[in-house]
Amino acid sequence: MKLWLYIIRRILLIIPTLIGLTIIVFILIHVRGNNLIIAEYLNPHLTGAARDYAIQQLYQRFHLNDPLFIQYFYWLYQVINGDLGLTRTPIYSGPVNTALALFYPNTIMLALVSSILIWIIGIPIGVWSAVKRDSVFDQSTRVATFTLYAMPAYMVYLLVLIIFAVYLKWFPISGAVDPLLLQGVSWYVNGISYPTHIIFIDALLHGDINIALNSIWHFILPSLGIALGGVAGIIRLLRSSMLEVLDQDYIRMARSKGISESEVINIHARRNALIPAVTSFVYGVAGLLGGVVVAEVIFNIPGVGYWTVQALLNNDAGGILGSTLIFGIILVTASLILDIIYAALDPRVRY
Amino acid sequence: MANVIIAAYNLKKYFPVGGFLFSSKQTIKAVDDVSIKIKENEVVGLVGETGCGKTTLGKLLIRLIEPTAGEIFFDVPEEIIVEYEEALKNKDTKKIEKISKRYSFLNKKGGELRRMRRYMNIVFQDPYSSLNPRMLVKDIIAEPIISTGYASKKEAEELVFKLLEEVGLTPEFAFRYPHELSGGQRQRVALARGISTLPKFLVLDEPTSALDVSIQAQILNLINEIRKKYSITILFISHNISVVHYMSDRIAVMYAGKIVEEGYKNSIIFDPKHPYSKALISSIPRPEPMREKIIINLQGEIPNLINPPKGCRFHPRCPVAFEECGWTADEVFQDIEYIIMRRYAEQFNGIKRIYIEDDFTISVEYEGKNLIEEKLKEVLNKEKQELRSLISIKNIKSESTKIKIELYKFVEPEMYKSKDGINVRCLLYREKK
Amino acid sequence: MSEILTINNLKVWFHTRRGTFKALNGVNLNLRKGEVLGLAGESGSGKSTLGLSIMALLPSNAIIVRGSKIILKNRDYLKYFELFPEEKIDRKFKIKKNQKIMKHIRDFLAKIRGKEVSMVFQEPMTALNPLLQIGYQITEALLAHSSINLAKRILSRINLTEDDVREILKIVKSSKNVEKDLNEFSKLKKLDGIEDQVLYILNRKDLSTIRKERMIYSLKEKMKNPLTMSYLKKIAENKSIGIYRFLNRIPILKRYLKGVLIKEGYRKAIELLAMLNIPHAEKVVYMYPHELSGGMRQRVSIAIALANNPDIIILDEPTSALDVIVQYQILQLISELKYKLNISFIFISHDLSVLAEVCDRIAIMYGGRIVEIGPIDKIFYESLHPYTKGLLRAIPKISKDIKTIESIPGTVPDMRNPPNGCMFHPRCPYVMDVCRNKVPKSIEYSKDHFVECFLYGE
Amino acid sequence: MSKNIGLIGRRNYLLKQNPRIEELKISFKIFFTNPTAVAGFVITLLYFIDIILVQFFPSFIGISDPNRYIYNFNNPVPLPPSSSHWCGTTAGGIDLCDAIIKSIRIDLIYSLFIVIVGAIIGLLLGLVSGYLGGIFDEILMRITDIFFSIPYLVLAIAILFVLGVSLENIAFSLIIVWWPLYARYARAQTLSIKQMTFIESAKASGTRDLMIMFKHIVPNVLPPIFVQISLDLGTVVGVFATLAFIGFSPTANIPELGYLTSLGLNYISIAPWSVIIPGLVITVFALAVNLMGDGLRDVIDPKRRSV
Repeated sequence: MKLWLYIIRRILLIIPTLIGLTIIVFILIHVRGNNLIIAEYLNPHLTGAARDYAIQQLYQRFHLNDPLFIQYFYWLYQVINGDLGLTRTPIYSGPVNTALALFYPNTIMLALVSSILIWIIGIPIGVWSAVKRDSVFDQSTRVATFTLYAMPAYMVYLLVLIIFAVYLKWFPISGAVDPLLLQGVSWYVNGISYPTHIIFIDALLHGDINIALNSIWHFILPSLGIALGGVAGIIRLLRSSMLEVLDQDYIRMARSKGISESEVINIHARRNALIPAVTSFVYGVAGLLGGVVVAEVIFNIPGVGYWTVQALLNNDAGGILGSTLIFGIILVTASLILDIIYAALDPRVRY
Repeated sequence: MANVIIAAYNLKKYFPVGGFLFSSKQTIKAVDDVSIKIKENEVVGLVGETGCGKTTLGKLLIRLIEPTAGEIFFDVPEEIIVEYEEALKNKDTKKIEKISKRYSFLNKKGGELRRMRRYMNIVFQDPYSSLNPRMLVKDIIAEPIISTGYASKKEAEELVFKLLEEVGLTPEFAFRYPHELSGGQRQRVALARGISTLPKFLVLDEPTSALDVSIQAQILNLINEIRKKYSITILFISHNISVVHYMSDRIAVMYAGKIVEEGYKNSIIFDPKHPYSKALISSIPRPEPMREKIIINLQGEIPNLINPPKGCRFHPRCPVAFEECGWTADEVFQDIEYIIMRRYAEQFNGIKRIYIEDDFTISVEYEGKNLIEEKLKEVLNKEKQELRSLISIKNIKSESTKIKIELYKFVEPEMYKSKDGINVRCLLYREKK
Repeated sequence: MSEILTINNLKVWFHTRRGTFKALNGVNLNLRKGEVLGLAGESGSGKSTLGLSIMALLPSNAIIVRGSKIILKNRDYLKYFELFPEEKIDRKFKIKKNQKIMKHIRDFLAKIRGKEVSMVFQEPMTALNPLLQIGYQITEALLAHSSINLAKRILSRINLTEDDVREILKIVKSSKNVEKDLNEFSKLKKLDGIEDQVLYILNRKDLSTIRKERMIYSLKEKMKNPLTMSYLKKIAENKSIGIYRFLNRIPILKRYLKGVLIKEGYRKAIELLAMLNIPHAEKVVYMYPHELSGGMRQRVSIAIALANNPDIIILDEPTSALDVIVQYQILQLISELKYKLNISFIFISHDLSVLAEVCDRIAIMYGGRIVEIGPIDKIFYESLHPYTKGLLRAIPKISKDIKTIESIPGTVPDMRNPPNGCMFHPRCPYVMDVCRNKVPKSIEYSKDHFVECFLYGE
Repeated sequence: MSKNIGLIGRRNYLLKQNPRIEELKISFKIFFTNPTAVAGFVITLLYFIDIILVQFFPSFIGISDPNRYIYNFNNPVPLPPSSSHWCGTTAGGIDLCDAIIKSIRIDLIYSLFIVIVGAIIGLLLGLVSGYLGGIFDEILMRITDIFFSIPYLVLAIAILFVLGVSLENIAFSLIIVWWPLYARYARAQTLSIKQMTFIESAKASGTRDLMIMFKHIVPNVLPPIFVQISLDLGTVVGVFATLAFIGFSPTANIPELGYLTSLGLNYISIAPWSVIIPGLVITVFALAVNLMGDGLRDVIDPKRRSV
């Protein structure tokens, strides 16, 4: 019961953050003046009076003559109704919401798979290196995590790419799925797969195992890269919190009961050590999403990050707006989920 | 007769509790309606369990935290205090305001307050966190001297060496950092800092609790020496009653935010009046293995100070609590429900529900026409010894299909004077009318 | 009186960056059956290290020096290990090898820990795992050593027949010594474990007699599924559980197999908590430590220590973090348990007054040695060692004519660089030349009263 | 009598040793007995020597134009390391060794600038809001919350979009992204120091609020912040390079390591050295700074000092 109360409270606390998020996005778009917005909607072939008239119309449509904060509310109304404007980038031109529907599945997949990988790799290594403190395993883990931690994100991805794709040729170099396989596929139109927009799931829905496997094959390398980029921090944190936990009185108490050492670690120590790791992973997710952007650029995956960079290079306000908003929402949701996991792990929070 | 150095009246400190989204109106009543007077050259001991508000009271007295309500006079002429008390008794608000405006310690602000701080100080329990790790001992000791304007920076340096000698440390300690000192040495430094401006009033908050027995003895004797030499008035806060008894002239016992008993130390230790003090003092461990023990065992736990019990705060645990001690329907309800629904469930088959009507009435609804009323009376009478709360039942009335249980109204206890000069907050000691 | 634990010449040192910390320097001690032995001393005297050494819970940088003996019920555990001799512990000391030895000792003694010796720690706030239910933390101790008993308890309920119940009720109603008769009954009918459950119901204060009888009737339980039944039987007969060990790893099956034992553990935990006067024990087992007060948590710790009926319980400052009233309740509880259960206690405390309330004998520790040990009245009224005398004079006593307390000058020795000869000589008012060079031997001054000081003896 | 002893004692002590210098000596000793920290320190030093040389004595190390890369369109395809090109060349025939030596300067100077400015802003706001509490604190926390609700790289890209892509603007956007981190950190530190009893004793001694801030809180908050800065420098260099890596089109021609790496991206399968070597240069620097920071953390740890 108390857990539910906590979750509701936590969800309510998101609202001010979301409002702040929209304010920031709004400010960012409007700092450069109205020209960018107009440029997106204006028919470039118009000239003279017709052009002036069209601009006038746009001014009225977007209430650009009103004070900024009133514009904000009009804009917010639009956003809530799902109208995010237009985007013009080499990879996609059209309404922003369609672009989002097109791009977000890849991004979510990448973020999700890599965060799961981070925990799958991070927990055993972090716990084990604390338990076997100062052993060869621990020392080499520390060297490896230190190096990984120091590497800029793009360097990790490039190394993964060079080792696994260029030299070993286990995985493809770039893309989300092999385009040759998609030729003539009925549910894949203009770079968008239907109905869920996630190629892997759509392929399964249409019974095309080949494409599904191929898409997984394409996703392994970028996810692994992002996971490696983020796992170092988790391992370091888990190791230190595990060392701290192993020093606690309740661990000594557990040992004094005569239970086996593996039970002491698995039941008593690990869960306690995970708590600080989970709370600090909120910051980790922010870094990880940044990593997703870079990875999408390097591995040429059509996701929100790739679109963002294209928007930056092509001076496209719609792309920046849409991607900032969606990344903000992803991050806020992720921190909400992490908080709930935290509350589920720790009975003290629910109080 | 000695002058009163500090007098506090009806002090209250309510700490707000953080709540959902916007802070709720709930408060922790850490100190609730406490009055205390300390005379010049006196050592008053303040004892009580963890969380009873004794440290908060100590901090309130020297205005380290601001009280929610109440009045403090620091070092004012005797007549004013007499006058003020008179006014309090007669509820003469005009006069109270007039005196407060002129003399109240709470009205002092800014520079004036800072200058007054020279006459009072506090020494804390934990010698590890009470000294700034990045300051030299000499700067730590000199800080109050300079801040209160007691002496100039130059004079302060000289004073520091004198103070170090006073607390039994050699001059070279002046140039050490706190982390180079042992616990006992740190507490000596803290003491030197406490007396550096020759204060009139010193609060010692558990000054020896973190120390070993042999070191504790050293520090206690040092405190005694210093206070005699400089005639300092001391409020000695501790949970260790033997130490308080050794150090002080008078003792005040606190329970759940209130002073429940206060008086000359031997009267309190050897003949406590309040049932709580009796229990507390009987459970002090003593280094006399073969002594006879009279133990008063207390049930239950320290109450939650967000919603403290009504009336006397001790009544739910009190072995001698009677009708008017503060019982309310919700307390009695729990016990009646326990008796009817669990303990004697098979005897009370027809009962539909039990509920609280108002603060002093509980209703029991039943079906059919069995002799529930008589049975209930009998059972409740039988259980009175075990379940103290049942004593507050005034009468049991039958109304068609329900039984109404009425309770006595409670009386808020005040400080009553007992024969040997002890002030007790317990209804047992109020004058009979 | 029979001695249950003997410690001979125990030396425990710690390897640290700044030199060897000599925590224990030749401790000799014996503990008798059913007594409470107090262990007093200031911080750094080694009293906690002594407790941890008996439990084999020393940290990994600890070194047990060759020649140390810990004899528990006539078995010398340390003799199986190749310990380092004193002279080899120097700068070039091989810490890694010693860590391995310490780990062996720790693992080797896991089977006695919690079963024959158990321990209660000082801080009730931190000694319980904040993430696990109280019931589970007690159950865990039971599962580690007494899963046989748990299985027997379940089986006894399943095997209970109507006639048995009637007989039990007859015993309950008519017998003069219910406990003894019930024990005999359960042995006779091979219903091990039923007697505790019946006694628990009988001792409950919140039920009327009729309800108690009804509860005894409802003890009878239905047969469980065949897999669980055979698992329980195997455990109850102490046979190897073979394939079940593997089955217990499968999540769903685990709930059926081990889950049955855990559930029984909770039942037993409720009985234990009720024995320690914890109100609403059946609710408390489902609570988490932060929901309990300090005194309650300490009772839970004691319940964990008691779970497997150990011979010895080591109490490491169990009341130092508690308020006086709660402290007294805990002390009372310990005295009660001593009479009820015939367990030996080692009570470690810095506070002599606390020890005076519960102990039969007291040992005074200083500088990693026991400087004086004797019956409680001898220690308090006829103390011999200058340190004991000093300690007693330093405690403020409650009496109408207040005597000034006297402190012991100086501070506790730095155990990385302990003084030669008697550890106490730099602070001793009666210091002689011999004290500075030679370590005094233990002398039996009067019966049972030993002292290590040159002032006594020849 | 007592005064005399005091004076003599003090004079002797002041002559023999100044406690603050003693304390510093211990700090140095702790730092320099840690080999990895020293290694980190030495490598960091080497990088900074490189900056000074490129800035003031470019000809001394044989660099003709420190502000742009020199193309060699005779050989636009990257060449592997050889005696004439020690690190090989990258796209456009740029000599990698020469390019790296030039580029380190830009990365380090900008990162240092970002960290220091961000830390100053964050420290000031964090200290004040932590100490004052109340409504100011509440507002600051909500603002930082909003900043933390967007992944920092995405926020930096959005700010870059507003300002236009250039090195200065990358630095500027990173300052905007980074200060809330320091504000949070400084606030948390301030709050934990504020709870210590020595703050209460200072209040009881009549010390003014401002004095408490500067004499008690700041000296205790600064050391961990310094450690944090030194640790962050490594991260910021990486993020700065990342932004340059994705933000500039391939014709920008600026001597910067992230951009230099991006030049080799198209040749990754035939000339991996053209991306690995510039990336390693950043990695080594970040590693060195991290090792140094860890050493510094040991220095300020009171556990390492107590007797």
